[in-house]
Amino acid sequence: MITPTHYLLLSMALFTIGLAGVMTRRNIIIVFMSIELMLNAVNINLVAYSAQVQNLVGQVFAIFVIAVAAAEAAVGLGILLAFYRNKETVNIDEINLMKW
Amino acid sequence: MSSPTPQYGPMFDTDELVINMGPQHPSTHGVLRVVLRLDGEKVVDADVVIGYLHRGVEKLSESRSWAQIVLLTDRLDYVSAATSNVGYCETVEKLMAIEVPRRAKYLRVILSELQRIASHLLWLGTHAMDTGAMTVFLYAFRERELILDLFEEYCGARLTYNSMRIGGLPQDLPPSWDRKVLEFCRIMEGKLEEYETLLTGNRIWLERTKGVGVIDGAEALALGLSGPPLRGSGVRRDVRKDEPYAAYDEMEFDVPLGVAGDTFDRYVVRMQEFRQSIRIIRQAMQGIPEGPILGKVPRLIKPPAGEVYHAIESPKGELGFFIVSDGKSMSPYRFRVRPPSFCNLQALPRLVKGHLIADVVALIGSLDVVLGEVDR
Amino acid sequence: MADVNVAPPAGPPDPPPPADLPVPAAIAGLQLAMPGAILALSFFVGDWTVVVDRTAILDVARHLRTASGAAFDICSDVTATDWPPRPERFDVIYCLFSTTHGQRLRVKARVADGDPIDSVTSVWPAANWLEREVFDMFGIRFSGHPDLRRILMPDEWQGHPQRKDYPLEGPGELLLENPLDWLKLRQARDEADIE
Amino acid sequence: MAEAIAFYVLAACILGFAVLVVTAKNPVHSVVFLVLDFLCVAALYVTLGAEFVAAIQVLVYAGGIVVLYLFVVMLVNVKRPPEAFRAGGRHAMLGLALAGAVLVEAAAIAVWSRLSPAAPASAAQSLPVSGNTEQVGWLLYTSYLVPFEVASMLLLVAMVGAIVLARKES
Amino acid sequence: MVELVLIPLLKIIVVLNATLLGVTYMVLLERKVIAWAQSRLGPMRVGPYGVLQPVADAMKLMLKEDITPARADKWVFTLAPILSMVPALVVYAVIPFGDQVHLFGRQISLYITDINVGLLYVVSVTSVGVYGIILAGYSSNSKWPLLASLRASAQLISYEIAITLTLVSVVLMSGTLSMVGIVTSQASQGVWYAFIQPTAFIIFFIGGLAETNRAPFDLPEAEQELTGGFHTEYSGMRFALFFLAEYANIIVVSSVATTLFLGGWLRPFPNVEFLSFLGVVPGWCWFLLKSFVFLYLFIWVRATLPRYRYDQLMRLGWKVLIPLAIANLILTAIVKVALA
Repeated sequence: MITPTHYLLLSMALFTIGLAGVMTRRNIIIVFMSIELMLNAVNINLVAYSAQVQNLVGQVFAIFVIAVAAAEAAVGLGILLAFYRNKETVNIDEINLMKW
Repeated sequence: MSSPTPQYGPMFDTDELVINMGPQHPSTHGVLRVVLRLDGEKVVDADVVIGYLHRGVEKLSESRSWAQIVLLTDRLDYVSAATSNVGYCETVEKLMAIEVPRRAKYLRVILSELQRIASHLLWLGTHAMDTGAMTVFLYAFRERELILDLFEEYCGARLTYNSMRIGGLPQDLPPSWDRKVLEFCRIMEGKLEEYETLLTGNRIWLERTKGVGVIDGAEALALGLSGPPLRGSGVRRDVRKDEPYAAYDEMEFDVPLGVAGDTFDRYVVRMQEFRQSIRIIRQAMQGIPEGPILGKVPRLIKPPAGEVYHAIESPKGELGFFIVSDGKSMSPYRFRVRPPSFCNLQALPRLVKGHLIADVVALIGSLDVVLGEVDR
Repeated sequence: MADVNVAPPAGPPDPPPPADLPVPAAIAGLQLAMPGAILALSFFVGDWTVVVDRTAILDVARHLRTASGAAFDICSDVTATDWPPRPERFDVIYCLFSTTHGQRLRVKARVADGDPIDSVTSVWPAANWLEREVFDMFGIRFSGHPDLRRILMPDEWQGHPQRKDYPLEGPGELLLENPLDWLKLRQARDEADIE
Repeated sequence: MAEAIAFYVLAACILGFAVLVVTAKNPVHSVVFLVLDFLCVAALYVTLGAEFVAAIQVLVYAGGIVVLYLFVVMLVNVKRPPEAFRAGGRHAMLGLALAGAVLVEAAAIAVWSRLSPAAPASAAQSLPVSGNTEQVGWLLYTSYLVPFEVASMLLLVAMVGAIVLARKES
Repeated sequence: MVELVLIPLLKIIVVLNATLLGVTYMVLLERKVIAWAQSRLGPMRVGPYGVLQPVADAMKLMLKEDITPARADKWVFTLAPILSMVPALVVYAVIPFGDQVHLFGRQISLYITDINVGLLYVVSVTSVGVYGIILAGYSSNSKWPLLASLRASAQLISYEIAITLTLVSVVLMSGTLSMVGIVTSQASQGVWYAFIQPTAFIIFFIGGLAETNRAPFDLPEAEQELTGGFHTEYSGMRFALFFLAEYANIIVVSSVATTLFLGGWLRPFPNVEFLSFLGVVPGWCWFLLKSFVFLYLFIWVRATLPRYRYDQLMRLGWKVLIPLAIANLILTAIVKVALA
């Protein structure tokens, strides 16, 4: 029998992997992707509990999360492109100035 | 000497991409290579690299006898060998002051105009194919086949005819050939309607050709364009009218002109030239005189020392021959071809600038270059 | 070929025009405008040729392009001929056509090997590739040409194929002076290829 | 039984692909794994009966957002060799330690919640429509209309912002 | 067990095989129809009238050397055709080829499954197909395919918007996302949606041409411009996968258009009594016939029209089709509310 705890553990593991990616990778695009993984971990939780408690609000929230993720990806990648044009790097360690 | 290879930037710099169109590319009509600098899909700069088909015809002709050179001219513009033959033979005749019989002149007009239709059909087919209309390609080749059959019946060859001789023609018309030619003219007129139905009014075709590669008359003249590309820009220049050769002074025909100087106008000019060619063929067929087909030509062709330049209107433009004879040897001292495709191609970098890749293809098509002639 | 036995000609005949033939207005205008530049005048089978001084070619070109009596707006061809025995071994030939007057004219300039000649691309942009071809084939340098590099031959090519001393078969190991040796060598090479 | 098999297989895939996303040397490979990961997550949603979210996950996430990532990776990737996974660095150790700590903490919470299960949440909301899509739609356009409109505004702003940022200054 | 596993499995096998066979014969059909349009004969050598040509083609593609270009990203290079092929096949899961039939004493429905987000499923699955194209262009390590794949992805994403908007107006009419539900609602409303949503129908068809990279929108594969498109560097079986995926997508678009706009398996005028003799022909035949009309249209258009240019294609998509689709959607909604 699969309980919500299973889903919780899965989501947790996914979240941790994403977090590890954010912390260890220096390529900002991969960092962004790791953040997407973490958002997905949250979504799994929301949907799993929504199914458990028979309340669809969790799914509605998951949709909002996806919308926010889309916005985040668009703006984040836009910033990245603008940055790359000026500095020719995607290394997060070199992105250390508030302006250039 | 500056290096021809442009500086290759990083593959995906945020601004420019250098890309080689050709020499192996389906739309470069042979082995043309265009080095394009792209900003996205837009052409920032273009460099045309030619010479892949250079066979040294000019050099080779300096060690061939005068009569042998006719078949070298076949291989210049190999889709319109007959006009090249006419150009060369007339140049030598001018040099030697040989009088060509009127019947031969008329026959030359007929063959030249048939050849013009064949060449324009090839242009139409490949040009349409380059813009994605592949049915027109096959239709055009279907009609070209009829012309090739006519030529085959006349001289036995379908592509490299060797169909002229210094002083006239190798043979008279085969029996009932004239009827077949007139029949072809009748068929061709109907087929022209068919092509125009598929292209001229087609919205996509208009969008692809109108306003693409615009060049005004003055600039076209300065860049050395000739033939339909020049007339498409509205310049009234046709060697057949300006410096009549063969029997063109006895023919009545119009010189179709464009207005805007864009790809569409060049297309329209050539489409009109089909009709004018048919008109000329009909007139020539009607007025063809009886008589010999070969003038008084010495056994040994050995022109006097001197230089001569003679131009004719090939389907591609002004095809000129500049020949120097030293009067002593059996072959020309210097044999120079003024290839219309070469000079027209020169305008390509100017035309493509600021357009998209797809237009590059359309523009190569609209200039109608044959690499055999460009590279010689 | 017969060429080998006959002494190479020292230059084109350039027959002068018959005295009773009126000189076309374009040439007369040129004679009037810059009398020093014209070295000779020639008429042959209906073609007029002006031989001009190498150094004056750009001025002549500009005059011919702009003067109202000339207005040669089409530069049909730029080519050259090679006359090795002559000190100024090359003729650079410009074939011009005027759409307003409907007449042709050839302009010729004599150039010695190694001497540059002014490019006429500023007058007729059409001369760009044509001059490149002349450079490629004869090695005549055009000063002021925007982009003078080989056009038909590969960029790393040695020699200039249209020169008379360039062998027809290409840059073999031996020149044409020893055709027999050259033939033997070629045969050996072919046999090596077959093996 | 079938549910358990599906869960374990999908969970394994999700975690496996996630690890690959994070560890792949080439960012393009990362993107590919990310797509596969999201597809598995979508499949997981289907097993949970959330078909609409699953479809949105595939359509928006896999079909939209990740394409954007792929574009950007291709735009900026080629010039420099892909950066390697630097596990040995001080940074990385710190990061892994932090991730481990979060994992332990979350696991503790999970175990605790397992031991003392929360009271069953409010009973199923009664909605006037049936079917997952209809119900989600109903909620979105009634109770959550304002957040929905705010989200759409956010997307619009993000779109304009992205265009302004990515446009070449000429 | 039979109901749960065996029958769906059998259905999947039948549908997949029929699809792949259909795809190969679609290629032959295309070659034949275009040949006739161009006063040629088309393939005539393999079998009578060339009917075995697809078999020969398949043999050839399978036996050909499968080249991976030097310095290509091998892993992605192999994955790309698969990513292109799989979505094209997976879509068939929800396409209703017909209603129920009696077979071996069982009531069997002529679709693999009917999920209540069927249309959304189609849209989302096909949106994944773009990866195959982008990754193929990227991994070939060649400039022309890269250019083509960028073109292709921009094109697919742009036209997806217009298509999806037309689908929404159909959903407004039917009130359901289920493919079977859409067909039955056309039956109950007694009209094909092509007649009450003509704008959506036309936009869908044009968008479908663009989505499947067909003429006049075949820019990603314009060999005259891009030497072959994103699959330039592919050969052998991997090329065949791209090829199959393209034609499978054409069949998908035709099937979806049939389902959405031409009443799926319904006979013409489903509620006109005196035409009930048309019911003799089974529903799946009607479905195939209608899809065939679409396939023929696809080929016909290709034989007739020149190709759009990239900027014109984008302009058509963004400035004509999308506004039109939005206007149609709003109009549909207003009319629907007004009538309700």
